[in-house]
Amino acid sequence: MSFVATVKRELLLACRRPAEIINPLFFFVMVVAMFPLGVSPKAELLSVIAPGVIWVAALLAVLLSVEGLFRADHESGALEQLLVAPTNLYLPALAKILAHWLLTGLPLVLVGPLLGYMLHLPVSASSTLLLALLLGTPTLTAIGAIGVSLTVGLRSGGILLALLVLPLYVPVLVFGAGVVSYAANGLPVMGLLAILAALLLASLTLAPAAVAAGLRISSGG
Amino acid sequence: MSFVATVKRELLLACRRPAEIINPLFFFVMVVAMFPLGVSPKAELLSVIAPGVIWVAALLAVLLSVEGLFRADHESGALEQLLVAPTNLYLPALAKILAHWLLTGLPLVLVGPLLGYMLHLPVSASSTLLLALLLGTPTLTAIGAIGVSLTVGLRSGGILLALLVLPLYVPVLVFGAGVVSYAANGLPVMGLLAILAALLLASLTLAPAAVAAGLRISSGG
Amino acid sequence: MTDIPVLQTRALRCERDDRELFAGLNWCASAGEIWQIAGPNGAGKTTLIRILAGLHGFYDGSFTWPQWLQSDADPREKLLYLGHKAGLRDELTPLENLQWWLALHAQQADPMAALAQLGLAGYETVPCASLSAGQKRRVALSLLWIVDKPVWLLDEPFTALDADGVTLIEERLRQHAASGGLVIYSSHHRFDDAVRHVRLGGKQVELA
Amino acid sequence: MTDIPVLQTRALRCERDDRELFAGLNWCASAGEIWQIAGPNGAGKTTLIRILAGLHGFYDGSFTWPQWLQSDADPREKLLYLGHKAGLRDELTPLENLQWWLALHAQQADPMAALAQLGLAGYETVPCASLSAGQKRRVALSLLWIVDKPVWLLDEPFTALDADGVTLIEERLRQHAASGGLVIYSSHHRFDDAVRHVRLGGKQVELA
Amino acid sequence: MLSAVWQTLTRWYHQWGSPRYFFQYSGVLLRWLWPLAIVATMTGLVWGLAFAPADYQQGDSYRIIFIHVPAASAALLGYVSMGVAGLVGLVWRMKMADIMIKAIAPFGAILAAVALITGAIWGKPTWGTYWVWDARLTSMLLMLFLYLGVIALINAIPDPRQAGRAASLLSVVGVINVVIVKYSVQWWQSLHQGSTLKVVGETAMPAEMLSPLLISMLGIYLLFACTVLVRARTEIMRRERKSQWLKEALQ
Ligand code: HEM
Ligand SMILES: Nc1ncnc2c1ncn2[C@@H]1O[C@H](COP(=O)(O)OP(=O)(O)OP(=O)(O)O)[C@@H](O)[C@H]1O
Ligand SMILES: Nc1ncnc2c1ncn2[C@@H]1O[C@H](COP(=O)(O)OP(=O)(O)OP(=O)(O)O)[C@@H](O)[C@H]1O
Ligand SMILES: [Mg+2]
Ligand SMILES: [Mg+2]
Repeated sequence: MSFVATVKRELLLACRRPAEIINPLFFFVMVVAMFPLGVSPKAELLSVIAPGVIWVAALLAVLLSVEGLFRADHESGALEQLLVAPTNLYLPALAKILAHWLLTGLPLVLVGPLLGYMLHLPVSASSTLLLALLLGTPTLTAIGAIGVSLTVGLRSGGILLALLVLPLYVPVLVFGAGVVSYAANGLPVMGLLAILAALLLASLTLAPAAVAAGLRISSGG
Repeated sequence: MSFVATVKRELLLACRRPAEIINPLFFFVMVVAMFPLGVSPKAELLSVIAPGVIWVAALLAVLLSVEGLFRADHESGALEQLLVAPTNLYLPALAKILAHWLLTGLPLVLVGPLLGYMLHLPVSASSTLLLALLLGTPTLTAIGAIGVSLTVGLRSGGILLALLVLPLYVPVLVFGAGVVSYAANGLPVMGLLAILAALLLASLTLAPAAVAAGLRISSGG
Repeated sequence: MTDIPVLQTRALRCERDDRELFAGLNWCASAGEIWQIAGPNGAGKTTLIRILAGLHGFYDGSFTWPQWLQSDADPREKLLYLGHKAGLRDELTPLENLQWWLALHAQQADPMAALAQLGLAGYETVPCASLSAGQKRRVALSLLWIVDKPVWLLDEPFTALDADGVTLIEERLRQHAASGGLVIYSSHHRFDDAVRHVRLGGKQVELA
Repeated sequence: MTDIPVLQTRALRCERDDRELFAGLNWCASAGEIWQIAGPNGAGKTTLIRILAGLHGFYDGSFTWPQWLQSDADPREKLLYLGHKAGLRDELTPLENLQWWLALHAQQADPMAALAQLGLAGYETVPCASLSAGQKRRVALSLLWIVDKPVWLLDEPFTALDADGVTLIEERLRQHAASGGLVIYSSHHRFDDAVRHVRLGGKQVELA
Repeated sequence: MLSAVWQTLTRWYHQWGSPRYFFQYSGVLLRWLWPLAIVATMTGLVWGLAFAPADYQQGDSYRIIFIHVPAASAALLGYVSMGVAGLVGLVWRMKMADIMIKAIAPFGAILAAVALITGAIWGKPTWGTYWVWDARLTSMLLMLFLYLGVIALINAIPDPRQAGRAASLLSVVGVINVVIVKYSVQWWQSLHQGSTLKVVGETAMPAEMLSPLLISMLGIYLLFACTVLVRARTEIMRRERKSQWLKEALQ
């Protein structure tokens, strides 16, 4: 009940301010585009670093977009209403995470292969890239949400969130970039994808509880 | 007068909340450390991408740290006092940019060679890296300050600032990373360093005026 | 109504930023009463209401809701809290905002009638961003007509309302108390002689 | 004092969020006067003062400071503005905050005496974070004793002050007007019969 | 028997969970712990650095092990204990647990940094480079970041009680993460390059080297315990400075 209502509300909100969906996507593309400029435009080199670069850019894009997950709710007082409602916070937190991923994470997943192509990633790897991003980005959103729940109401900006959350992103980065490199080199990928899926399951089940606890702590609980 | 006073004030403020100096530095190191994890720990590969990676990380670290340049002044009302003072805003703006660079940019410059070492950048290139960062990061701070002055008071978070500012950072990235690669390959670097110096001079003379205008616009002028 | 109190606090004490806001608050509130929490700015009115609502956990002493202790229920089931901030998202319409609240409270109700009663007929599907502060406040307060809860915790319910609005809300509070509810509100405005008060900000908390 | 007014507005009008705050404001203020800007919350008091201070540029009509027009000076030379927010950085001490202000205003003065006069002796070198709201306000208001400017624009100068503080400030405002200055302040508090007022928030701006 | 042990444990838990009891008895404890810690650390270090035999392969450079290993293992232990304290703080809302986290984090970060620096210094003579992206080194670096994250969070939240609770949650999440990081980094290492470098030598360590190592490890652990207790006491004094018992205790 509170789950469906929250998902619906988040989607509605996103329709009313589409910039919040599009901005992270632009940021993602922009960070990836820095690498041909900063490293080298050579195809052989780019194709080798492509998995890592795309994943690091995705990490940062998710991080900065998730920063706003509770900002407007906190400032309008809607978050307080959520906290006093006689409902377990787990479901609304899960709903917010999923809706946020749908709106900001999924677009990243979809342009991922395009960016892979631009960085000369072998075409054979692009379906793996898509799949890896599909399994990995919700994990990033979920873990990021924990960090945000702890910093809600602080005026510290994105850098504090980055310090809290980036170390927690390492496993996703390692397996996510690893599996794409495997695919690019023609190695089997199922094992690593399974690990990414396991991380996804674990984070989606545990993170909402942590987010709920974090929100209560930040409200002064 | 207002220049010296503002520099002094900013340094004092920084002494009272050292986290704002240290956090960007850690962010810088952390983003750099993501690349061996995401791309590969192999020395040969890392040494090739090192200049680009270090510069992209520096770009992002400056961006996120400069985000807070006017936040506390705006919220406390001190910014208003600055705007109504019978002083040209150019000097205080320059002072804020320089002080902010001294406090957050200079540490990046100093750990740059260390990170270069960790990414197996040839030791012969590390003095060029230091010099390039020394010339380039103040430019980044100055350009970033323009973006911040336009978004002061908006609660949009880092992502909007990134969209405004990252495209303007491209020249610094290209020349900054380029010169380090040159040095790593034993090519002459003076020409590119001169360009970086020219960018620095141009941005330091023009940016304070733009920041001053931006602050007046954001205050409702 | 039994004579078991609805709310009972024992030696409640709260400190913020190294300053004691209140201490030794032993307060007993029963069904059918209206309590005003009074005191100057910064005295801790909002903090006290947030403690009772379960939003602020840094206090000493304790409080209970004895009338329901037996049933072992979540006190939130019984509480309606309206904060300082209206809690409305500007992008959503009053109707959409209220529907989300109703879903959170697992209640079914039709907000249209209540909105009309508060003079918001015609504004139900306009984004809240284009409502005035008073109108936003009315949207939030329409919950008093919609949601069915025995205890109301209201932080500054009268701000931004005009005289009509104030009368309307006063009437509603009286009605709720008369039907056996408990109203606790913070405000400088004492609208009825029957309203009892907790005064913060002095040397000692004053109960009357 | 000549009879050229210090401040003259012509058909000043301001709109915010699609709502007209005031319109047709033709207001003439002379040296030696104290003006209160009155009106309910959200009426536009702060906005008007910010317009006069040169902080808010979105208005129609115009205003001038005729007594100085000839000299072609920056009006900011003549203005002291104290906003809603005290403008003090929490990390700095009162002294450090004031010294920065003095540098901005290119004035030399010793803030110690003024701080002492406002009851802040002993607090000069304590970070502002550990001052109470009223004490912070006093630090900001100490500028009235320190900086030498003919026109004062004060937004809600009396908030957070206790009765003593209010008397002290009232006295200082009277003194400034008596010595040929102009005081414009926004507040609900009219402390003297000689105080004239601009009332916003009605159908029409009321000048008296 | 078992229930008696359990009872003792719960009694201790409740006693040490009260700031007042903690303050009183940690003072007594420290009086013994400080000398012990200093003696053990000095013995271990002096023995190791000056008297233990030189390594037949590495010569004297190996002696840094007597700082490196104790620091590295104490940093790991510190992080785990932070996680345990976080869990206790979150689940049972125990004030002392939050205080402990605040006490552990800075010294843990310093130890992690010491392990990294001594490892780097040691790496030059043995591996020919100060730094490689080896699994163990990388995970130590990440652990330093995790420590710094906790410190940054504590610094950013003005209310100390709230900061303590937030840090509890972050440490619990962090500990879960450390386990995953460990495996992921090992896998990442084995993928990208053959283990050319080994942090742990295969050869068993002779007793003349092992005993000073164990003693200096004990010393660093004790030193860690002392700093944590001292920092916890300072924090208690800050939080409870208005309470009567503290004034009496300080008389
Ligand atoms: C920056 C570089 C280094 C880092 C971050 C590092 C980190 C670590 C860590 C985390 C431990 C585990 C401690 C424990 O489990 O209790 C450790 C133990 C150890 N390290 Fe290092 N190390 C580094 C460099 C080196 C070097 C260069 C050597 C020598 C060749 C070395 C030799 C050892 C030894 C012998 C142990 C003890 C083995 C054990 O207890 O399992 N380390 N180091
Ligand atoms: N988020 C916060 N963090 C720390 N301290 C706070 C916070 N909010 C309020 N305080 C402190 O708590 C004290 C009480 O604040 P509170 O909001 O409860 O007062 P109030 O009686 O509701 O005042 P008002 O009449 O202005 O609404 C204030 O003095 C303030 O210093
Ligand atoms: N930053 C802003 N952006 C847009 N509109 C604003 C902003 N600040 C204020 N307003 C609008 O301008 C109107 C006038 O605000 P103003 O602050 O001038 O009122 P005021 O008379 O000073 O009220 P108060 O008594 O609360 O201080 C308000 O109704 C508000 O809606
Ligand atoms: Mg309040
Ligand atoms: Mg105002």
